[in-house]
Amino acid sequence: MDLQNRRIPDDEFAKLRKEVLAQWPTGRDVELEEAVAYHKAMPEDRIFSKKLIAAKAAHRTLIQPRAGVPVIEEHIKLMQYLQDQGEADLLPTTIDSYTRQNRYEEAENGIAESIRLGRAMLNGFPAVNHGVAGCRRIIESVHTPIQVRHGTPDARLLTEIAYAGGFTSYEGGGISYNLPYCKNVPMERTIRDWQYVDRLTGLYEEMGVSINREPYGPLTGTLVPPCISHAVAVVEALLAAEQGVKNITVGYGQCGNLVQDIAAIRVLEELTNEYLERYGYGDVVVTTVLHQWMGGFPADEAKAFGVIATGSLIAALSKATKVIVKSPHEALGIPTMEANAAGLRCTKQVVNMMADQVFQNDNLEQEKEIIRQETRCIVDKCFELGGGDIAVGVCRGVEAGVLDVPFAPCRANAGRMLPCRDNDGAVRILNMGDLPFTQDLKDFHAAKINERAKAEKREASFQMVIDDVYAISKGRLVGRPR
Amino acid sequence: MDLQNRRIPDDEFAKLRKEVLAQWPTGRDVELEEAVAYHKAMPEDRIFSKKLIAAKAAHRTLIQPRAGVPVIEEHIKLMQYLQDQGEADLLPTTIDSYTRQNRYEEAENGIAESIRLGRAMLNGFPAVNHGVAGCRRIIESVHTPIQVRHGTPDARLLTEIAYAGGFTSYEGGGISYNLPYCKNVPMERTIRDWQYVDRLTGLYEEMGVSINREPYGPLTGTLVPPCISHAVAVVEALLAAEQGVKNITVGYGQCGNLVQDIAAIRVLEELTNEYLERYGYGDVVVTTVLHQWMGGFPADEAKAFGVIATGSLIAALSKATKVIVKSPHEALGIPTMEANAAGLRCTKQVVNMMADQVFQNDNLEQEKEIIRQETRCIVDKCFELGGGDIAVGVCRGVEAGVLDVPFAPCRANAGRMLPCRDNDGAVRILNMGDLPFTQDLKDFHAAKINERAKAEKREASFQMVIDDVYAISKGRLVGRPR
Amino acid sequence: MEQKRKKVLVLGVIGADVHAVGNQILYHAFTDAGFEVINLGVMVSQEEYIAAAIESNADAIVISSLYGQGELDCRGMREKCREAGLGDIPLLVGGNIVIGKQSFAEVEKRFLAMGFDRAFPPGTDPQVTIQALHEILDGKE
Amino acid sequence: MEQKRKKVLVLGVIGADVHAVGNQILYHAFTDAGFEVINLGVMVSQEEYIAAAIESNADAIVISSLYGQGELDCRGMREKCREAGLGDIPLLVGGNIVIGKQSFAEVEKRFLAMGFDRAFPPGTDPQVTIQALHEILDGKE
Ligand code: B12
Ligand code: B12
Repeated sequence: MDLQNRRIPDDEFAKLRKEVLAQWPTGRDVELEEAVAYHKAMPEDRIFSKKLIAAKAAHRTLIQPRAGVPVIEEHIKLMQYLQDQGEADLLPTTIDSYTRQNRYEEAENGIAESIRLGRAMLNGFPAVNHGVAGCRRIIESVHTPIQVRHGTPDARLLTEIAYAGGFTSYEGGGISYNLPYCKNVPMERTIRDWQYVDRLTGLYEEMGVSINREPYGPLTGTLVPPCISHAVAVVEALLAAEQGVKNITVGYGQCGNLVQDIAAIRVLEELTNEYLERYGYGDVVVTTVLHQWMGGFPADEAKAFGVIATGSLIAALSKATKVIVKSPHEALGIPTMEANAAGLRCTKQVVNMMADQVFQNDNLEQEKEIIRQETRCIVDKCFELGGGDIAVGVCRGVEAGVLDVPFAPCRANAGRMLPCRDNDGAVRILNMGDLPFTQDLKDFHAAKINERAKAEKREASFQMVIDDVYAISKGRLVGRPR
Repeated sequence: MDLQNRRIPDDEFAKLRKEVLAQWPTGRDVELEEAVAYHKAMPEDRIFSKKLIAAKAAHRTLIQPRAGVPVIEEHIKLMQYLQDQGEADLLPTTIDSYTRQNRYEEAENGIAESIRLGRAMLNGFPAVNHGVAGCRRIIESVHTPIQVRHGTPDARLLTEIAYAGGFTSYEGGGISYNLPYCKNVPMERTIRDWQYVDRLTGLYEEMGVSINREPYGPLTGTLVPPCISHAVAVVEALLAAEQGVKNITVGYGQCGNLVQDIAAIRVLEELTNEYLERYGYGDVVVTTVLHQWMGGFPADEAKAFGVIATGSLIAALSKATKVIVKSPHEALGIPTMEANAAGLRCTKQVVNMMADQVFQNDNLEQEKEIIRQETRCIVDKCFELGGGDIAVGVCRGVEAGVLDVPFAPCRANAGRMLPCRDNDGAVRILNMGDLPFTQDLKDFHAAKINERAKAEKREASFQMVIDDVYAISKGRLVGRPR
Repeated sequence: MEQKRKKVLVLGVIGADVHAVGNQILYHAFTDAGFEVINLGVMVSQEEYIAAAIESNADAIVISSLYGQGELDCRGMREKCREAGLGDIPLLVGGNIVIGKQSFAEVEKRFLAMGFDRAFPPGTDPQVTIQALHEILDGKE
Repeated sequence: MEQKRKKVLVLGVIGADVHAVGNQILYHAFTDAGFEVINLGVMVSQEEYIAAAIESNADAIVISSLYGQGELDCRGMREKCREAGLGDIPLLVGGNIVIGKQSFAEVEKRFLAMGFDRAFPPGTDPQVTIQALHEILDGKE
């Protein structure tokens, strides 16, 4: 493969860019210089990277929902409501699933049908179809920074339009928007397409506009052990930094055990900085995001509030820079704006009540060390497989099952590793698959799972995994036999 | 005073009892032997003490609401709903405020008006007016143990009727149902009247029926430092044990700082056992209850869920035997049964998610030691003031401000001590008043509050206290200047 | 310059209600705002308010009720004031004055019909209360 | 004794939907329950379901849709089945099949009108699903 982790040369990028902007008519409206000027004229309170840096300095946790509807006017209403009634510190614009698959014709149909039926028929905001001017209407309707959140393997055109449209933060990455979001896209392709996104971000950066980039942390959201998502975050941060990105938020989805979760967020920031520095990108600002529980939610709204609150608590105690918030409608469907705002206000209350507190635990240091070692095993093995090139290495690593995401739909993913909870509810690894762990680490996991198996008087098996998948939606953390 | 901490002699008790049962016509229906037989025939799932003992052994936290309405049929509906839709492990019957003041005529009017207007005009269930048969209808309508919860200085008749009516647990005590609930009742009188309650409980115990007794932990619910409520709990446990009570639940109201709260619950059980053993009551079973935040709540329901969830988390992590649950309507008024059940389900989710987790650290040990020392200072000083008799000692202690409850309405209370939060949100003491603390303890509090004053660049003053009173209802823990 | 007479308020929590925190804070806030406050504390009967108002020649009676039974406790208060010769002395009531979450418009109607001048919903800020007192009393110079 | 032929199900998640967890669990549960399952995984087009059903001579097609756009994705499925000669092959759909929290009675009506035999609300338990399959298929012996 001719993939490499190196900055895309200007001429090559220019050639690619022409093709990308031609993919859909709205691409024509993108003009880099004009867009940069637009960003520079933007009031400071709408700039994502600045708000993150301030929060990090103040050790505060900002709150941000997920939200997006197909029709512009409705989307503006939604953004304003979440800002004013939800007390959101940061806003999202979630993109619909047709756009994510570059199916712009179907998205166009979805907009038309949504208008005709008077209810949303798409699960998000089709930013490409709405184009630069449409995006700017959104940006100008609030006084809060807005991020594009999606799950798009080839997001090049979307990025062009989003950036020109005034969005100041952008989620995704070549691994994190492949394995959980694709069925049959090769890793090489998504890595390459996201190098484009990062290079575009780098270009804005070089022209004086710092756009925040966020590798997508939670992956499949279902029993993902911290080391897996951390390895992805570190690699995507390295790939982004190489293309000139300077403001990166690394993320992690709440697993449910307090100590493991708080350890995970703290180590995530530390490791990302460590690798960035080691590979010569010491000038990148790293912040963190905790995603409230990303797996199956309880259908009952009161119970959902309970889950939301535990995630909020973890975010604040771990001093995550921001927390992505769920709603009490999570198990049922895309939330109304009222339900979404309720999730935000619940989160705000808990985050504020925990903001001044310091969490310590005897096990916290041990847990941090475990996550550190595991993550280093994976990342370093990827470097090794790539002969020192992490872009190549991560593709080979995924193929080899060295980096293996549980429940991922993508064929590129090995799917041999099997996670389950230990007796304290921390996510451990039941089947190692081909994870490149040391014997010590393997023994640690085996012992932890054994402890649970004994307590439950049953063998550790796939049934245990299934029980854990359902557990939180059924009102508990560990899927004990009934 | 001729008050003494010693078991009320049988003949004296019999004389008192005759007077008590004559206070209201329904007293006539109380017959001890028959009542004991009724209890003995009761299915096991309705017996409070048994369910507590089982939960304690299994390290599980049971959930219990507050609830009571004036009309029997409505109250039955409420109990069944909270049991079935609220997943309550334990049920309450909260008594109205006229009954608490022995104003049975007014309670009678309240029942009549409630029926006439078709809505509750009393804030609880007037058990005395409904009498033994009325109570038994409640008990028999569910398969969950029910406790009487109130705030009655002279609860003797209420206790007689409640016990004969089949309730298997009873809240209150001579200190905890005086200082927060009275305006002008002498301590000697409430101590004596609660000796009666405890003696009656002892009688049932001797006849083979173990009724759970619960000193009321949270007092005024507003910035009460753990040592104050712990001292009350220990003293009331001692007083109860002397009268023959064998199953006691000591309580504490969430203050908001995780470490302080968890430390408080753990020390509460430890200290109660310590004093009970030291004074010769080693055979008492002690369990604990955490009350979710008892001060002013946020009016917004989503935020209220946030507060409810933090309390649930503390209860589970501290391994409290049960948790008393608030509802999302807390700031507004007595909750509908739906809102009450929602609070319960939110609690259940969090309690279950935290049940398997272990919280342990160095700060916790330090905090525990502080609470231990403080509480011992107060309790031991009361013993000293009473010349070894704690019934006498606690009355003198309250008078002297050695035991001083913040914001208490009762004239018997000194009201010289002033609490406020430290920089981490733990409740500390700003003005010592006459608390009998060692110089080390005083210095500790002063240093903690100083730290906050510095951080906020203002003097510690009554304004800080006011800010703290409002803080949680305004969405934060520490009342920082704006 | 002549010192202006401070307006006098009688303050207390009515009935069998022992909620003391708000009462202590209102006392503090009203005093700070320049009122003279006769604070009767908690568990105040109608007769006690009236006696205190007569004795202090009060400009208004501020009644708190938190515990839900306010509707029963407040019945007949206006009539008693009239009988005692206090006539139309402003009567304000606030706190959580009825049982449960009810439409406040409805609740207000009920209390106004009972002869109260103003009724306030749960969580009314002391500043709002003080504002209302000025509105009512400053017209009456 | 002759081995009874196992009932054959075609399973998959329709449209641009990548929710894979429920699909993997359903595969496991259906197989355990004695069905032969052709699992097409996520992001399955109407044509793929139909081709697989023809090839495997399937007894039913079980469609999952989680991401909200199921209503658009499912339109015309029955017509395509008929055109392909699958006629009235049982079509079941479940998951979170529309956008947001809607009255399920309404939603069901819409999908039945589109030619589905059964539509299921969010969080339907695998056991319920299996029960429904037996009801539909066991009649058709
Ligand atoms: C603390 C508290 C207690 C403490 C009180 C300690 C004490 N002695 O002071 C304890 C635990 C003992 C207690 C007991 C009871 N309580 Co209580 N308590 C509360 C709670 C949580 C906070 C009250 C508080 O201190 N707030 C802080 C202060 C600063 O605010 P405030 O009291 O609201 O006062 C402010 C405003 O209301 C306003 N205001 C007050 N008066 C007036 C008057 C006017 C004219 C105006 C304009 C404004 C105004 O200004 C004040 C200052 O800002 C409230 C619920 C809540 N608000 O979150 C329930 C609450 C008031 N309690 C309630 C009840 C029912 C009880 C009990 C019957 C027990 C029960 N069922 O569980 C007993 C009653 C005892 C009795 N006989 O009175 C109910 C009342 C229900 C209703 N109205 O429908 C409430 C609303 C809780 C609930 N949702 O069920 N309680
Ligand atoms: C995990 C998850 C994800 C993961 C999926 C990882 C992966 N590749 O599998 C990630 C994070 C990647 C993700 C992405 C998205 N998600 Co998602 N996701 C969830 C979540 C939290 C859990 C799903 C899950 O795994 N549940 C556990 C399994 C066991 O249950 P299940 O999937 O429901 O399946 C069971 C039943 O439904 C039933 N069933 C399934 N099919 C059928 C068929 C029949 C016939 C029958 C009878 C039963 C049946 O049986 C299954 C086994 O028990 C749900 C919300 C929830 N349920 O809590 C949202 C949810 C499904 N996602 C949603 C959305 C919108 C998205 C996104 C568009 C992102 C966004 N807007 O934020 C993208 C879409 C990507 C795409 N193109 O598909 C929405 C759908 C909204 C709607 N319908 O109105 C949900 C409901 C969340 C919400 N409330 O907004 N998601």
